[in-house]
Amino acid sequence: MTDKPDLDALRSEVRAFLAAEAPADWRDTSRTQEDFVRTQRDWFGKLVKAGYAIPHWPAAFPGGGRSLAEQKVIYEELAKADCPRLLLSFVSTYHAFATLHECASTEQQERYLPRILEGETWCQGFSEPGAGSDLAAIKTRAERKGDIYVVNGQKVWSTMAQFADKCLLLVRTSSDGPKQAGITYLLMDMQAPGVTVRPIHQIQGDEEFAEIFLDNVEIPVSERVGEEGKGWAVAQATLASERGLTLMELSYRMRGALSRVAELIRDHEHEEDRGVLRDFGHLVTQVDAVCAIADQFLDNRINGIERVGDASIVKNSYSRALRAYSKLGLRLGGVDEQYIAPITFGDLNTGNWMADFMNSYAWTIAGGSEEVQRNIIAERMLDMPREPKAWVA
Amino acid sequence: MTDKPDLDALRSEVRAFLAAEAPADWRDTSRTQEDFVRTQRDWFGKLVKAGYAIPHWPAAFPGGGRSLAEQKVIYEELAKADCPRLLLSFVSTYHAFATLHECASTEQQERYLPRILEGETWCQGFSEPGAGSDLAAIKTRAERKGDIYVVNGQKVWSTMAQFADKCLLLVRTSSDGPKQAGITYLLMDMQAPGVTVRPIHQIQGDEEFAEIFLDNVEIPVSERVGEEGKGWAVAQATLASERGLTLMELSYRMRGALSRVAELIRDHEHEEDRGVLRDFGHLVTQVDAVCAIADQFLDNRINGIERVGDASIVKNSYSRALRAYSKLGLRLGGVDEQYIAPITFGDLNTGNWMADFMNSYAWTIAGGSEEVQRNIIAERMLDMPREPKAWVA
Amino acid sequence: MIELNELTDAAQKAFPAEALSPGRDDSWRLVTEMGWLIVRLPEDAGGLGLGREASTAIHFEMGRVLATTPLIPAQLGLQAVLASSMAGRSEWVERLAGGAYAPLHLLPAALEAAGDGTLSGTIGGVFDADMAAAVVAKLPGGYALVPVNAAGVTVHERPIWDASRRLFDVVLDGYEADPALMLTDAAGASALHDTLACEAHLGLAADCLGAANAALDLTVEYMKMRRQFDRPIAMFQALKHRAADMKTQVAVAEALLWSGVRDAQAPVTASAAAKTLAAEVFAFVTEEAIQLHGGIGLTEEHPIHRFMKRAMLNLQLCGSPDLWNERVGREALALR
Amino acid sequence: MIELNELTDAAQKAFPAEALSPGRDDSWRLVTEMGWLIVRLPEDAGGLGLGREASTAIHFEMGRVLATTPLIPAQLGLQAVLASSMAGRSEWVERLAGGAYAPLHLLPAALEAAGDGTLSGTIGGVFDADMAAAVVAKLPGGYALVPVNAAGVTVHERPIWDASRRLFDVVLDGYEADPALMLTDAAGASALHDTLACEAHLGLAADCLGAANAALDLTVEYMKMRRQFDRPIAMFQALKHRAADMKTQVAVAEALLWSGVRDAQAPVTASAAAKTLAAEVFAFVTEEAIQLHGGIGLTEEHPIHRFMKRAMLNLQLCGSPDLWNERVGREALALR
Repeated sequence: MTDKPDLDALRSEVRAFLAAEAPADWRDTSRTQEDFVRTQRDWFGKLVKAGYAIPHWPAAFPGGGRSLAEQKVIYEELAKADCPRLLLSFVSTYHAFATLHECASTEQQERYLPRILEGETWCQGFSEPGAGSDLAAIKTRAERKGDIYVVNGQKVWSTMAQFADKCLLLVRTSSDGPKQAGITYLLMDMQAPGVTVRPIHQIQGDEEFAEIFLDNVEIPVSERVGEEGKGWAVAQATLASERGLTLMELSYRMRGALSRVAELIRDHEHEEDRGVLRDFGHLVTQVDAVCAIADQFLDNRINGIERVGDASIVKNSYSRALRAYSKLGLRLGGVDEQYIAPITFGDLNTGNWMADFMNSYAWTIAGGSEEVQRNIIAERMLDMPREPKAWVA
Repeated sequence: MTDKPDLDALRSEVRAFLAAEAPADWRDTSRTQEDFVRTQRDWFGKLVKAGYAIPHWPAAFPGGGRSLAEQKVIYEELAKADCPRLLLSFVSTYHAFATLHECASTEQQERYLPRILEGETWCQGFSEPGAGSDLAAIKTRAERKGDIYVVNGQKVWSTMAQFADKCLLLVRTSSDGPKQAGITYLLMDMQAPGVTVRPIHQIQGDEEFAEIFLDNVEIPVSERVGEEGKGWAVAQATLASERGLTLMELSYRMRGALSRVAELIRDHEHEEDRGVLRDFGHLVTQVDAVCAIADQFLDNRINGIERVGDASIVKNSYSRALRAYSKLGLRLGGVDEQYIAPITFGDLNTGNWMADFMNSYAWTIAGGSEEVQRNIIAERMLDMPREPKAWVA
Repeated sequence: MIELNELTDAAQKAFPAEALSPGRDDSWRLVTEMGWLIVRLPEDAGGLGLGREASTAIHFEMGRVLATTPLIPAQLGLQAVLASSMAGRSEWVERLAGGAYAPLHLLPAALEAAGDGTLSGTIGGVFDADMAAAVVAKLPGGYALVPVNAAGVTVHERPIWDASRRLFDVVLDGYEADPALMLTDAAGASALHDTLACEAHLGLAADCLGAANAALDLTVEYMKMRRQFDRPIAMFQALKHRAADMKTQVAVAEALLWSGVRDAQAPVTASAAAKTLAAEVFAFVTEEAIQLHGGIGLTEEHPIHRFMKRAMLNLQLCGSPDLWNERVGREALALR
Repeated sequence: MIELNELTDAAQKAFPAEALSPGRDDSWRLVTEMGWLIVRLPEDAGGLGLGREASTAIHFEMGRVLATTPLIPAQLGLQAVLASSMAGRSEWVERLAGGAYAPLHLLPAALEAAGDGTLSGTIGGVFDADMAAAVVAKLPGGYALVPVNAAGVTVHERPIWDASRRLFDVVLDGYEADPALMLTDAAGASALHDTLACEAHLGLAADCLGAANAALDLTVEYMKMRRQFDRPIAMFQALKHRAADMKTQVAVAEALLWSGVRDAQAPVTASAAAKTLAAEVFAFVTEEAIQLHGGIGLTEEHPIHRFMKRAMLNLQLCGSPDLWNERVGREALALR
């Protein structure tokens, strides 16, 4: 499939830049948190400078104003070159940007957007221990006292909150009426007194997420986005900020990483094992199909087409393929994979298949679990009825 | 595993009988319905005469009074010898027997039990088009007029009703109160005016089941089992009549039929295809495990142990293995299996894998679907809460 | 894109979803009239000159109604004749474009040549050979048109479970191949095979996915209508989730199909992979559909089983999943 | 049967379900005191003289608490010594019965003999070699006790994901095998291997299923407690049905295990099949368990991941499912 000429030119440009600038050894230099953070900051800085970090921002920003088709080209090339994923700046450039751009005051935009390009990082304070799939059930309370909100509560699963400067925070300002109606959206300084961050020890040894404890944290009312009690709508803008680029990027990365499975097959001399060849062939097809649907999702968006549920299909098929990919590696690798190997922070293709397998759960659980996506597909694409109201014992 | 000596003796006896009397060519002589019925009647007659047809009946009947352990031995040997299954007389000797024995009047018992041994066959009129998994939702109405009930309605999925002399019939005599409370249990003559039987054309070409249409059928009140409105409890006795023997028999038959898969592997020269060998080995283990749990279920019953849900586990694991067995055959057989081959009435191991595959659905759908069994296991073994009440739009 | 929508609309009008497996002979006249036999034939050869997307869209709609017309083998037979340098080529092209039927048979036939050069053996599994003028089959000397009314040729139907289609054995007994009807020589046979195999895979994949969509629609509709335990079964989450998975798999297989259709450079393994996934998904969807229909799905009177039977045959056509998954794996291993 | 219940009760008291993976050294003392090292040792050799059912019941309970004691290799090491005709047999039996540890290592070691007969190479994947007096390993001349403090023997831990157990490489560098410590000759090694491999498979299968039961219990408990959308997640039918399937698979694998335990004549493939199924079911249950726990299941603080990591290691021990499924299939093919 050939792109239009201007896209071809962009693709060549990006390739040339990556050939010259992409860090080849980033896996080895991201084994500790400190190294990871440094590698991430360096790489983000380079991309900002080259004009590829924020293609989706308005043209007023250097490197912004790119069409979705252009964004797709950039992400495809980043994936194919197996560069570091932009993990540390992702919430800043997508979630914080979209929220500020679409819902915040001009004053707020002018204060925060430029700082993101200078490397200020954001995290998202949405999920809580009792509010995962059911996000609207958040309990973190904010009480207004004059010009400030006093916030108490706890957030979990906040990506890289331990390194963040600012937080997109959902709080409850009222318990009356429907759950959604009492939610307010605040921008919180992570250095504020009363904020404690505790990294979550993940089962594969990573610490990609953190808990945030809020103990009488004071947030100026001027840091509110939208009106009090209207935070749920703002949160939708945050959540909708990234539609398909990440999954396309990750699908292409998985396709690239199939060479690791091929390596295992050769290392274990399975080249003539017809069962293994069939299973590998099946996986290759599955991954190709996920790349195709992630691609199609973006092409449709470029053409202004997006149906409710499309994103859920892309997510579930990606996570299913990622599970299959890591399970085949785990199986072919045999007992060797049971030994702990050094992993790379936040990497989905570490080369240690146990780690990759465990990582794959992040995709079936986080960001709307597989089960929640199935509900969306059934109810909103197939028009099936919702669950009955809860039965009260 | 060695049985007790008396069981060993019984086993030898049964084996000697089967070696002498079991029809070897029954598959070829059961290709049409007429032939099937004749083969079934002959074989049942032989077993009655030999004393192996009704081991579970009381000792007052010839061949009755056998312990469950003895019944198990008989069924194991019938399965291993690959004899015809007793399809035509099954409802009579199990369902009708248990209902009559446990719930009917002495007069009813004396009238009907001896006739079963002479070959009178029964069918079961329980399911209806709108009442499958939800049996208590039956709508067939019986109105009492003096000494008779006048019955109108429709039954489906009645096994071999087209050959039956009598019917175990569930009807609704009241629509007040809980659904279960308005159900009454009747014994119906299949020759009665107003009874029309229409065999169901099954997708694999079989006609094992029929619909029964009831148009002002008159049934004497003396043919009622139990009190009016108490039929639900009687129906439980009917449904509980056969606890595990059939599934054990069928599991052993499936184990025997694994030789058909081995044949396919040889015919298609897959003897050195490691993938196929693995899939075959996996199936062999799965079938062995189903035999083991069916065995264990009966051994537990012999020892007086049965937990709620045990039967559901046996059923779901059998049906899952049967599906896997027929799918592997279908896959290995290739395009040859897509041609229609003559099948044997009611046989699960026809040698035509498409037919076997389609037959396997009878076990995931009929007699309490896979999904209903899952509910039982979750709610009654794992003590999980029931579904919420229906949401009314 | 507008062309595709028009084709799809026309197909849905000509073959409405309500009428599954409409009569073969009427359908054949209809597809001939609508120009579907010549959809890929270049305009200068009297065809519509449309591309793969167009034929794929048509095969998709034909799958949706479980069509009885052998449109894929017919189109491929025509393409094989067109690609040849046979003397009577234009006459044959005209005949076939006008509604004569010469199905391409891709599988190698079990034929033996006698000392006098005559051929005996069976070309097994030819679609609708009873209505064929000739079969395009691979003889020892290359692809050739084998007229079914020639001396030494007989045709025998072999009933299949999939009642929407008909398969025949074309039996040769001392058949003398006509040199004028040779389409390729032995060397050219494999190039032709590869080109047309790609087309066959994509056509079949479209057939699978059109039918899978229809089977899913029927199932979802049934689940909303069928009530048990005082609610539509579509309200039971365990069943809803299964429907969602069916939808997901169909969508993913469709995406792979269309990316294959648009990539003219893709190797035969790529189109075979698209067909394999499509056929596996079609089979999965119909297996689930039977289960979700419950008892009614096991009866001949309800149409859902017809989808399942077509799915099981499609799995085997043009090479089984076992065969192609292995080849795809082998090729991927060689490349990575 | 009463004996089994008593053993199970005692085990559950000594190793309560709440305390997962209790300290290894304390546990070792406890299992020694309770006589579990000698459960299979005949009474005339000073043991409890119990059969396979007893050891299986114990391994089942050890699986349930993700025990850290290397009880299976210890019991098998003792059995290997007992089966030998080595001169110092009774002393070694006494030592091992009293709490010394000599794990059996079933896999062939990668060893090379030098010209002078000394051995070099690695015996990889030995459980808890740091607390061993010796390792029972297959040397070129047969099974032998290899004292870990002998000259030319060193021991290196290699960290594994499964934190409930510890694996070591026992490295030989010019090790001179002591003829007095040979348990078999080269010919006798394979008979011993087959006997003890059966035991190892059944022990591991029990470990898998004890742990699978515990993982299922934890999950069901969590599902009843965890609320989302105003109800316990156990009320969502899609999730309930998954729990029911977990329960079903565990029950079926248990039935196969116990039938294997009671069949003393069964070939090694039968016990390997029981282990393969048990390990696959254990893996399946823990994978589902993680998903059903949602986010909390991905954190180290919740114990469910420990079950998953043990499951993944168990899959590989004594031969992977790929290896054994193939052998089981090959043997079944030869017999049918």
